[in-house]
Amino acid sequence: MTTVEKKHPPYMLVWLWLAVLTIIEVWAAQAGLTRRILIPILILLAIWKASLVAIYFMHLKFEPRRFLFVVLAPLPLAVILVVAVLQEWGK
Amino acid sequence: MGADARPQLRMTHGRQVEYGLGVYSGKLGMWVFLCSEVMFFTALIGAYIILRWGSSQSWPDPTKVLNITLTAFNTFLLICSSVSMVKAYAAISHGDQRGLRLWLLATVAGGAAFVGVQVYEYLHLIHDGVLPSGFREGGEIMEALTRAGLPTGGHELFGAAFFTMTGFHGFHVSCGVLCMIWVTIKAFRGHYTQAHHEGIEVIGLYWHFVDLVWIILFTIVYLF
Amino acid sequence: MRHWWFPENASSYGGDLDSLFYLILYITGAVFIIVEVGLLWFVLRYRTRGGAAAGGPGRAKAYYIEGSTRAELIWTAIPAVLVVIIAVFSQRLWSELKDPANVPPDAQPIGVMVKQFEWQFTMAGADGRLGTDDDITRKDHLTVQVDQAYQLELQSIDVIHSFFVPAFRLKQDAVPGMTTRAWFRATRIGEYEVACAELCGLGHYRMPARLVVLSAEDFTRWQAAEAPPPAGGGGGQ
Amino acid sequence: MTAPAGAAHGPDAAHAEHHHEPSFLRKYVFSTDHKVIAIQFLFYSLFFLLVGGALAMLIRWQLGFPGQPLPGAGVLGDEAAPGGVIAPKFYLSLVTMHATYMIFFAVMPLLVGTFANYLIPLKIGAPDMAFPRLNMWSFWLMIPAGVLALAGLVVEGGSAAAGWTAYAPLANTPDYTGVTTGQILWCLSIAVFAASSLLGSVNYITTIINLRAPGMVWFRLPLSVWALFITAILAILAVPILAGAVIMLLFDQILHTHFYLPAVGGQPLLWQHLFWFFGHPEVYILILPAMGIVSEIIANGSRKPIFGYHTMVYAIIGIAFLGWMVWGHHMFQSGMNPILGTSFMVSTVLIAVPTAIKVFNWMGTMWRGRLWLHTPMLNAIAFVAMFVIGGLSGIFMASTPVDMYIHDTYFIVAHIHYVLFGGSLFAIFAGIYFWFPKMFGRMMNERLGKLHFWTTFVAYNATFFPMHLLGIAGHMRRIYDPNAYRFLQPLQPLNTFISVSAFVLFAAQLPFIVNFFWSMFRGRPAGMNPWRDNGLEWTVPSPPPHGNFAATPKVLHGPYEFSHPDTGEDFLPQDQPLPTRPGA
Repeated sequence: MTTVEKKHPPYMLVWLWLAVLTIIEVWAAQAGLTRRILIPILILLAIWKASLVAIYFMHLKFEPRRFLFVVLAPLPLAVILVVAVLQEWGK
Repeated sequence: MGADARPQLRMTHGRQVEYGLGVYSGKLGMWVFLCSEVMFFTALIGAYIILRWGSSQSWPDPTKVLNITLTAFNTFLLICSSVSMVKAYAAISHGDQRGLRLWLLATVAGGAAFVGVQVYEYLHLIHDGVLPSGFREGGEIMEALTRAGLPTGGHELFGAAFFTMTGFHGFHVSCGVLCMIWVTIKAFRGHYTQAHHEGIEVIGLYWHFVDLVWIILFTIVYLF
Repeated sequence: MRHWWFPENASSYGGDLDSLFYLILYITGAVFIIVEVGLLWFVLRYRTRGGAAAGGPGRAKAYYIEGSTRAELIWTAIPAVLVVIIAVFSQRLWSELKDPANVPPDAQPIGVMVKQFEWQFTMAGADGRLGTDDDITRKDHLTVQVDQAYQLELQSIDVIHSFFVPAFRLKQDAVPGMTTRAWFRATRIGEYEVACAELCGLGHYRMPARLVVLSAEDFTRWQAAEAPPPAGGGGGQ
Repeated sequence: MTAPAGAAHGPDAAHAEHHHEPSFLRKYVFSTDHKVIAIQFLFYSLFFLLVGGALAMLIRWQLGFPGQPLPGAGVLGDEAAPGGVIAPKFYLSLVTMHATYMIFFAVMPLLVGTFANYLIPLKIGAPDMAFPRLNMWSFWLMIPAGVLALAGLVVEGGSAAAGWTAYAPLANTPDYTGVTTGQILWCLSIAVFAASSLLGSVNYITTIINLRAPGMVWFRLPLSVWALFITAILAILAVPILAGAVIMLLFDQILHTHFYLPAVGGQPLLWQHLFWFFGHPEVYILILPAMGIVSEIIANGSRKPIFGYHTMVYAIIGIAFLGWMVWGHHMFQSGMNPILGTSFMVSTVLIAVPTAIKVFNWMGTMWRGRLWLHTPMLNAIAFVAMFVIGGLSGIFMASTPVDMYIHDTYFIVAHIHYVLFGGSLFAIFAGIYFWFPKMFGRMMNERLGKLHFWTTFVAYNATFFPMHLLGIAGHMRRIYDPNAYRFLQPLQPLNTFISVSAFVLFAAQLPFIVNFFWSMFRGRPAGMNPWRDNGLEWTVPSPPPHGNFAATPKVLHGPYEFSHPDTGEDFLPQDQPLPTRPGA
């Protein structure tokens, strides 16, 4: 498969970002913030790190846009399942 | 897991970029498999979220029960292993066989170390009395929680959910390490060249996915 | 034939449920007839004798049509309208049956404790409240007053059972770890059978209970006779 | 997307010199040829269809003649059938394993194993699946899954006895059913089955997306390939949820975790939600391929283009998409939040619309056609006729209050069997009669085929239509002896009639079995295109050689150009050009 020379994102920079974000997460978890602030922060940090890995390390940045449809297909289903079942008792 | 080497399939491979989503079969197949893995972990993590926040059951505070600093280091270890995987892929795409082998060895080492730390953490927890069926009476954890006056209610489910999710993630990492060893052996035999190295990218996708799941697991299970 | 169709209705909302059933029966029955008769007519009208040789060169060909959006719009709109009608009528009855706000205010509570293969009913005594001394507890036997609303509070000790009274068109699962509620108002005096509808183990097929509906006087006479002695005695067995 | 310059469109030179003859083992047992794997799936699932059917006969004997000894039942041993009379626990195992074998080991492997494996590469013009070795593994994982499922019948304590839905506290606490190893074996077999199903679906999706022949753009794909593609996506996203839920059920039994045990905070409803979140896409996995097969065969039998090809594709996608938002209609009376009940009722009722579109489009296809009533066509028409009854009876359950009465009664059992037997199985029979000549190179006997069809059709309706009446009379599901309830005693004649018709139905399968094995060796040799169809699989010899196409076919038009005004024949294979109109 004669692929054109693949552009490589700055892996080391992404690695640094991931390390920093992990340290912030652990610090925030133990800094005794109230749960109402802590949980959104941690979720945001987790999503940020996860998308960093997905976009740069898994090369989603270089894939055709249509391919994202395949990648993101399961997410809405996961949300539907968890939200619907939480309705059950989450009153 | 590399692309199939049968001659006529390679002929059709050349043509397929034109029709599909512009992604060769090996990568597309791996991404479809990763979608099913996302749904598998949805079932496990979804059940954890529902059991923890769905019912009125109180939940022991994970930061007190689990060793955060050790797992933070473990998360960092897995991120490094993910980076070394990507470096391996970058190396072979530039044709650097030696770089590929070194980075692959680093990835295997990182993955194996992660599983090792995970096993150590399990043994430590079980010794302290955190079991899939709940906290053992008189175990180290129960004493610590009662001494600190923290609620020990709802501990029956904590062990079950914790061990199931992290256990299956560990199982996926171990499978990844075994496949990585096989890929490394093939790399040492010069199987991958600058023109044909789909196998590295496909195993890399799996490895980054396992790292991605751990990032979510680490946050939800250990830090909340 | 009486037994091979609905058991005679004996509850207040049973009639509404039956009429909703008949509404759906007529709608689906019409569609059923259209499709089956249409299929039969097409088969008889358009079949060819020659079988394998039917399609040879020069023979008459079928009508070459890729489709017609007009026809498709028709048989999209009509089913859509029909199902919306069914949904609206169903929702009206569903909220009447299940919405906690629509439970009749005069409903008296009945505690139902289900365990593998028997029902235990705790009927509120004369004071109409559970947990008081005059409660009457019976195994596999429930006595209620006609035209009086009752709210069942279903609990299960072991597995999931389902409280099913065909004559009242009433069914509600009893889930261990939860209290599920359902209300009914008997409208016909008589004796009815309670069944378990959710698979609950080996004895699932043999856990009937008797539900007796008495007139007002008989009920008060029964209640007085059955009430436990007021000095805090245990419930008569 | 411009074609890369280097790709050779001419005959695949590399393919020609691929001539070394693989050993018997490589060619037939551990073969990576999608056609051989499809035929392995065919024999595997027909075996389980027979076993499932036999269990159904035992169930019907107990319901038709409660408590009477079954002649020859002594072989079942004293624990299962003391003195030939089926014991209550064995009855529950029969009910559970009948459903498990039929759904997971008969209908699904037939539709998603046999037909997907056989048809996809041939119909899209590919030499084989994208990952042939993975494809081989998807069959060979089914062997341990099948063995684990069958082992339950012989293991001490009997096989799983909590229904194929294995509701939570009953299934994960051994002392409630008295079954220990049986339920564990059931969970393991479902987990291994899930792995095999995932490997298959990954293969189908990648092959359909990437290995289509030049010219086979998305809207020239035959409807059967469309249906199998959407089914593979449903399987990829739904089966892992079942795997996760079953693993938690397994841990509840062996590691004493408490996921579904309410005593310590576990949630029985969690199992129902997870199971039915998988369960409803699962029933669409069981019906969509059948719809695809029927679309092919009705178009072929009517010698007429399918009515509204694009609408049919959008209807399949619509059904699959809505299929994810309806699972709660299995739980209306289960203590689920009534507000959720309303939303699930609305989404369930909406699914009737795309289904109605498909049924009327099939009728539109037959309208003004020149019907060639060969056996596959008869079975396909029976599919439409019976599936309509199943679909319409589904609307009774979608209406939440009516479901309050008919939930867990024989009305539901009637609905299941009208969509699964009347639907999927008639489509499977149609598919086997239709593609048997391509698989084995010989035609199945038409007279035996028609005999099998008419006897099955009559016996099938005699068996399952009265179940609607049982359901309306309040007859509950899964009960060992209906006479324990006084209000069910008058229904016994109906039950006996159903049982006798069921025995006739089982016997009616004999002509098919004889026809199937006899024609394999002694049937009339079938040429390349016995049904005069347009699909690419009919442009290669039957059975097709390894690698399918000598030269990669070039697809020039859609698959349903029947009775085109300007062609001599009334069919036009996809690789032959459309005649240009003289004056156009």
